[in-house]
Amino acid sequence: MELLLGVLAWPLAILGMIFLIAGAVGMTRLPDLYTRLHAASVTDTGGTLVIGLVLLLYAVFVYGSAMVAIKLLLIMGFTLFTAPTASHVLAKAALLSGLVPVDGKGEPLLESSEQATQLGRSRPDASSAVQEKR
Amino acid sequence: METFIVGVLLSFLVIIAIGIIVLRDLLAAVILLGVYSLIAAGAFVVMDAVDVAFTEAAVGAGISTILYLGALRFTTDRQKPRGHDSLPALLFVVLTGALLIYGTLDMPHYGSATSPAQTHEQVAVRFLEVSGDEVGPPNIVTSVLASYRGYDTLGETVVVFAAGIAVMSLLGLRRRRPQQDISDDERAES
Amino acid sequence: MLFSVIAIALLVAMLLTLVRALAGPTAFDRLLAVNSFGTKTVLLIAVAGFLMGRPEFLDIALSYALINFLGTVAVLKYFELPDPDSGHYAEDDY
Amino acid sequence: MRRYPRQSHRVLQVMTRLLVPFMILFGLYVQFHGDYGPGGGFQAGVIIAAGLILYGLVFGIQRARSVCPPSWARVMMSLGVLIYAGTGAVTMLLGAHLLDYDVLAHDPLHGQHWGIFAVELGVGVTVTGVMISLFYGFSSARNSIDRKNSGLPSDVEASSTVEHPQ
Repeated sequence: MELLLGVLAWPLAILGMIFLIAGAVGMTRLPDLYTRLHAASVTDTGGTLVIGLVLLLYAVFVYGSAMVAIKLLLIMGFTLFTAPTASHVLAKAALLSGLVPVDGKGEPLLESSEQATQLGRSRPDASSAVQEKR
Repeated sequence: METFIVGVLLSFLVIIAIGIIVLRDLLAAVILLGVYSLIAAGAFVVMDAVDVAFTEAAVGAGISTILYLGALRFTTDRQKPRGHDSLPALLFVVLTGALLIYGTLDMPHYGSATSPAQTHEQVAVRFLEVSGDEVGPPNIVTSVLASYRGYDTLGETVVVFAAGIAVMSLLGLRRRRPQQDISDDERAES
Repeated sequence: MLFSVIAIALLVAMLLTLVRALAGPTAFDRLLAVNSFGTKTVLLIAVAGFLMGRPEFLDIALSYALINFLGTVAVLKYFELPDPDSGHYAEDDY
Repeated sequence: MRRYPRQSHRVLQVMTRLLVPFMILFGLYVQFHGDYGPGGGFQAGVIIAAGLILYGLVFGIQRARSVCPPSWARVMMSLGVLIYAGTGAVTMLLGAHLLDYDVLAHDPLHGQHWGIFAVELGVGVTVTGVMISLFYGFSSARNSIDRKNSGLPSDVEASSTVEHPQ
């Protein structure tokens, strides 16, 4: 039982840690907000889910407590919903406030911040009126 | 292991605090205060102060950010540039800080079994041993707060109430009538 | 052992996130860092509960998972023009 | 970076609709489970208020006001203190000291249970009321500085505000 738990839990935990650290490194190293967002959002949610799964294994098989398991599931569920929403809202707000995405060399991908604002608008007609610079 | 985690979290706190002091952008400072309370709550949990951590989690992450932002809306999010850094002021601050740190040397170590809180007339031991039979709740913090020290908590509730009244009287209590329905997008594009 | 390793990995990730929170050129970068930091704190609190053999602490992690979102939304609302009296959205507005 | 006129966030609205009931439910759990786990009236009040504040931030203050009118919040502020102090008064009327809950039921342990329940409820109601009132107060107070600093062209500013009749 112990062995089985270890065999299941360790790979999951290592996967989760890789997610978390990769996301954090990406957040420090990448050039602009949108790429950082891209690095951080998926890995955060994924890392939380995977490590939550490890904790869930322990909650079920070691502590045998249904309450702990339910709370862990709730935490995982809320993270699964709120973290992507927060990323979406963050990106949309950044576009609306006119933050222009840049590429690896630091060159802007849009002509002006007004274009970014237009892209951030939720109305389809407003966003289709803008095409990218290249 | 717990000591290590607490140490790392506390050093994060110091880094954040220095960052808050250095940054001129008050909005950034408010955002960093959110991180501060996150770290503080983490440290409280690892130190076993669960109820304190809960309060920090509930108040620090959500409500205090909103109140700070509300305050920023009344003023501005840029800090005024400082005139000049005066040397006597710096000396004074360093001296006060050194005195405070000197004062902490007398304090009992973290988790010490011989600290006055543990040994004074065996109060802590008494609560731990008798509160289950006297008051009931398994969470002794609740029985201390609500029963043994009910006067205190009554006072605290009144303080919260008074603070709410004070802020509302500062912000103005006027009622407002409902607005006509105009879609926000229409208004922005008109 | 397992929980200690996860906790250390979380602390390293938190440190890197903290760098972004302090350095981030725009407020959005800081906000992203705070949001991500919140997720990691939720995990750290949960892991710490297991590490100390008292997983009942998950209440706090749960409240953080719920409230962390609120702070992000509040800061983002700060960037909108103040329009306090007209908080009206049409139902079919997207 | 500049501020922008309000946009509606569909994703945020759907998520908020999902999340707010859970926040309030969790607040109630913290309120009534404080005897057994961490938490109590204060934390519960803050969490419930946070749920309503999230609703107000996403759907607009006007809607939050129709869910919980400011007058209710004001009543809640004082109601909580009244519940707390009233518990003390009841214990005094029953012949014990102020806030000595032993006399509230047939045996002391039950009395303590009821007393703690009432007192925590009082704290929770007050804190919820205060937090909601603070949010309403901060969000509805108008100010001119903000518009000056917003950095938008003046026509957008003018169109994004509605002159409201006093």
